[in-house]
Amino acid sequence: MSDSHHEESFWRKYIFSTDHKVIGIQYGITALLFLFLGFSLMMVMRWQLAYPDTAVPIVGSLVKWLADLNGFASDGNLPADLYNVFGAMHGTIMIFLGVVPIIVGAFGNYLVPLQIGAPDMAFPKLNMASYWVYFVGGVVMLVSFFLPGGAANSGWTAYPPLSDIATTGQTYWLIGMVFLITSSLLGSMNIIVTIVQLRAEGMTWMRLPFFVWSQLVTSFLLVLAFPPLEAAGIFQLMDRVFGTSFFLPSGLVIGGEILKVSGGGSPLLWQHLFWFLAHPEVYVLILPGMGILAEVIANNTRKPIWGYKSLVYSATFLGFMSFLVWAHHMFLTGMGQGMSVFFQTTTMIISVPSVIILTCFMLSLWGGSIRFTTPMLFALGWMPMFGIGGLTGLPLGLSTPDIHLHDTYYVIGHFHYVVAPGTIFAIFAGIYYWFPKMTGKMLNETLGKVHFYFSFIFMNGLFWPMLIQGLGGVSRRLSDGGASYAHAQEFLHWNVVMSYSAWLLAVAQIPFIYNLIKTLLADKSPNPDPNPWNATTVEWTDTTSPPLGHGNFEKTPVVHRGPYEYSVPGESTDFTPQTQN
Amino acid sequence: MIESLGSISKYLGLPINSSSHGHMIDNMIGWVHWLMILLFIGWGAYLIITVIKFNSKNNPKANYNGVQSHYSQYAEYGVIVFEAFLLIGLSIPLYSQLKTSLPNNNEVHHVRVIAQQFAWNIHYPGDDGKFGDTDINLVDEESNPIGLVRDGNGADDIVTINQMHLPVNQQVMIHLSSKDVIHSFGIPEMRIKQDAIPGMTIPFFFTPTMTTDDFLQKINGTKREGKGYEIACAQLCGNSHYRMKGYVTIDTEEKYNSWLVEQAEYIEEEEDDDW
Amino acid sequence: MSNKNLGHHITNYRNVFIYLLIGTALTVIASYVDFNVKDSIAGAIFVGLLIATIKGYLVAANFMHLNSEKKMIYWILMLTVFFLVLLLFIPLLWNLNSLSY
Amino acid sequence: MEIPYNVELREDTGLYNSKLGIWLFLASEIMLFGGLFSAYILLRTGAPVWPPIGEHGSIIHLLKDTIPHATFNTVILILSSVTMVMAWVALKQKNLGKYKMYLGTTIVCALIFLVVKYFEYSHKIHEGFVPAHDTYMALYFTLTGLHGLHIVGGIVVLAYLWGPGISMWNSEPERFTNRIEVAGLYWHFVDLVWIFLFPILYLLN
Repeated sequence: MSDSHHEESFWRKYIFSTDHKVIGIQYGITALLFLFLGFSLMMVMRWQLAYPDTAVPIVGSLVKWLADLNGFASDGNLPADLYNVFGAMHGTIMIFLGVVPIIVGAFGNYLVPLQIGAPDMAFPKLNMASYWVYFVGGVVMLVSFFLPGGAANSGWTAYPPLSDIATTGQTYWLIGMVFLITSSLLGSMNIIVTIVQLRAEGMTWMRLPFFVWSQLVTSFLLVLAFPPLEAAGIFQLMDRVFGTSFFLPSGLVIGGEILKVSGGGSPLLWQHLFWFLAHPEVYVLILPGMGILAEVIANNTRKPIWGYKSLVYSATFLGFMSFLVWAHHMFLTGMGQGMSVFFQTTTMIISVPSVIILTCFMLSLWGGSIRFTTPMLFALGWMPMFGIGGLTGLPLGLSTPDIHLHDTYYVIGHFHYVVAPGTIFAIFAGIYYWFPKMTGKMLNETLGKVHFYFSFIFMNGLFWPMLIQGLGGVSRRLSDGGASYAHAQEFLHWNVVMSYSAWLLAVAQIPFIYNLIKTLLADKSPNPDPNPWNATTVEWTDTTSPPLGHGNFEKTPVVHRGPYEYSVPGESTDFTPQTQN
Repeated sequence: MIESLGSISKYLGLPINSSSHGHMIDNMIGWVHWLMILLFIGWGAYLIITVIKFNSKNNPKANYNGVQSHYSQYAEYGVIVFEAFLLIGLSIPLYSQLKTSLPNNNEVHHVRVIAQQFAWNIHYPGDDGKFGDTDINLVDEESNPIGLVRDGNGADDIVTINQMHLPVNQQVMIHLSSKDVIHSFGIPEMRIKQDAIPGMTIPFFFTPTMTTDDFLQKINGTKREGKGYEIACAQLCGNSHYRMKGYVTIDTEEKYNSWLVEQAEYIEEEEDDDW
Repeated sequence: MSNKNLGHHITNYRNVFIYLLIGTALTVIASYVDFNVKDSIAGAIFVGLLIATIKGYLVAANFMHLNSEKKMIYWILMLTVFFLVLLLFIPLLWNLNSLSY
Repeated sequence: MEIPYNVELREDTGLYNSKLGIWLFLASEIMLFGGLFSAYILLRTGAPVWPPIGEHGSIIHLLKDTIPHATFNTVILILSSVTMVMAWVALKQKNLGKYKMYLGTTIVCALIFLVVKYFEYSHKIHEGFVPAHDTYMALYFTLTGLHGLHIVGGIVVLAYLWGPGISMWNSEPERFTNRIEVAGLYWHFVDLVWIFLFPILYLLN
């Protein structure tokens, strides 16, 4: 391909590209836009929670327009029906259209071939297909907002029978999910084959950067855990379109009318198949984040990551165990004794490798020479925040405390601490860290630090009160924030705190967006530093100058050492690239 | 000691406990939070120290080898032991106590609860102590929401909507089911919660220990003053999920019995209407 | 691969084809036989699935060359089969309560 | 730049890229059909009678009539698997004519399978046994339907490799042989799924 130097058309080069770097950036931009959309939905919801039934500021007319279109009554406020739509779509967009595409699709695509010294992904055309299938899935999801009755409104978990009898939006949701699942499967198979087959000479398994390991485990989770959800999605489509009863038991009476279906199905079947995916999915979100952390921490402490092998084994074990814990989401579905014992035991076991990973990261700081760059700040902020997320998982993973905490705001607080600071902070760290690789330009550090500190404060302002409300027993998914319930009265003022934090968190993203745009528009220095962070891994060395042009490497890389050889005694510089002989 | 250390739960903002088993769950929550607080303080202190000590200004040259001691391993073992204690020492035995120590059948009040969008139907067996049959073809949202067959065992059954009355200090067995979608039956003050799955009837039991009157006295002066026990729906069940609440009244036995008598009179009146 | 080797393959494929046809015939016949295990068709299910498993093995081992595949493929398939078994155990974990609302 | 190991085997794994890729894909397919089979077991063990009795009674008598069709289809699919693997052998023997004959037979078998399937479906639907009739019919149509979609996908791929795709034989014969092996692995898997669907849906009721 590169031999013939004919100019590729704009379409082939930037739109239907088969270059993993372009596809990675396409994924990144699309996913960032979806993250922004998911965030905006949440801001409108938070307004409704703090000030039920009052018009939303700024976007009130937009909310009213959408509500009218869907057939709900609204005076610029967020009606209960639309609240449920926003709730379901916030979860779906954030997880399936935002975080997974950015952390696997964008970071995985862009970095895995570079870090292992490969010319591209193993199947470039499949890679392009995976992006476009994702794109179509996203469009289907977006279109569903404008249907009568709105988009899916049965939560991102889509529990039947509610989802079986929901409005048309749910059908679009299922079709969209089938596309997203297909895209994930194509992408993750590609990543596995790339890592197994295309490692450069000398890049042995124990010389892989931890980020590559995390992508490998994640991809296996996607390949093996997503299909059962696809099966469940097909069943739900059959229920909705052909009137079957996979998830509908006999004798349902809905709104006073006997539901005219054959019955004989089971609502719990969906929950099993759903959580069989959705628990591993949690690790799909967090493992690549940990991978980014390892790269950033080693680079900014100027020393090897502590316990590389424990990290690798823990991540692998975590991936394996994540298939064995799914029913801890279902403790209160009338589960028998033995099952509850089994699933809370596996849940406690899976907490151990997570603790080991966190410990390795923290111990890596000891003896380092820490540079407080923006990526490192996000990494440092990640540690206590992910710590809170992990710790609050303990009472939920044990069935006895779960009786009180099940489906309360404690659950919301817990998994937002894991995926919001846990994953998003890692994504931010990654963006600041690899931006010079992608564009040849450094993002502004001062703006980056402003972005970090305010994000850190308001994330806590947003999620900490959820734990307080949860301990008070406030249920999740209440469109008035609990105002109807007696026991929630003492916790209602926290809604105001959280809502202000959410809106201020949005303000805190302005320096980031400004920074991105300003840097992109700025002139590039004619001779950008190919390795501005003085890093060791292959993507920074021997590459065609940043931003990467045609082909990845000037000379085929040969790897001679492990990934984190910083401050090696006796070396002249404090970093020894993997490709250095 | 298990009790006293667990009493940290007082400071966690849990609702006032009004059931006989609630303190056990509270203790458990307390114990877990001890572990969480200890670990978090440990991590936080370590993080602050390292960030200051190994700042590149204070420590310009990094140490290739880093930590050599085994303290972190001991800490990890400590966490594992603590978690094992939480699991084997507390959670598993407590859960089996809560779920399987079935009370003697004669002393238990059986109540059926049938959830629907968006109400709680409470079904009492009446004088004969036996629940009548139900038939979905008899369901009428106005007059017979659960489709009760009004003869045989069902003749004296009492059905209320969103009004659950229970006697204090007596074991109650609730048989929970749902007419349409998944709901979740929770009374936060009683530390009970159970998903209602259509097609299944799930039994669970508890013992209320505080009457509504006493409870209302206790919450005088707080923000929820005047608001007693409620059934809260915890599982998204549709657009009115947020206000799908039922009222729970815990009475002394006499008051409860007289309420039952009063309800039984309503049934007779209804039957008169039919004639 | 030498031609002689290929000849082996061809004989092998022909044999497997015949075994598969026999297996199919047996399955169909078995479905008409009354195994009479406590009034249920448990016996027929057992025999039917056993024959299906043998046939599946023949296809996988010979046509899909799993009898001489590389270690990496075996590892992936072992992992997959483990999780598959887990998935198939879901229904056994549950006692479906009889339906009465 | 060329992607390495498209044709030649990587030394430490002993594989070429698409071999690993197709097995990963099949792994995900195993989990997909695993989810379907899991639902089958759950719904079957949960049902008081199997197949359940619905509006039009039980399907059981109609099913007895279908057994010959389904048996015929089983044989056809097994035959197509054999011709598929023979097509690969023919390429190994560098005999393109034989390859076209064998692969053509595979495609024809697949088409026959679909035609029989069509008559089977329309017969059942005609008698009122639609997917919504009972959980057995729901499973029957979902499982065989999804399997049928796999057959359709297979036909598209095989037809491409029989027709326009064959040009690769002239430029990169080894890579083309690998393609046939990979396509064959997929096709055998579709056959393998049917081997299990046949008894559980048609025979053991």
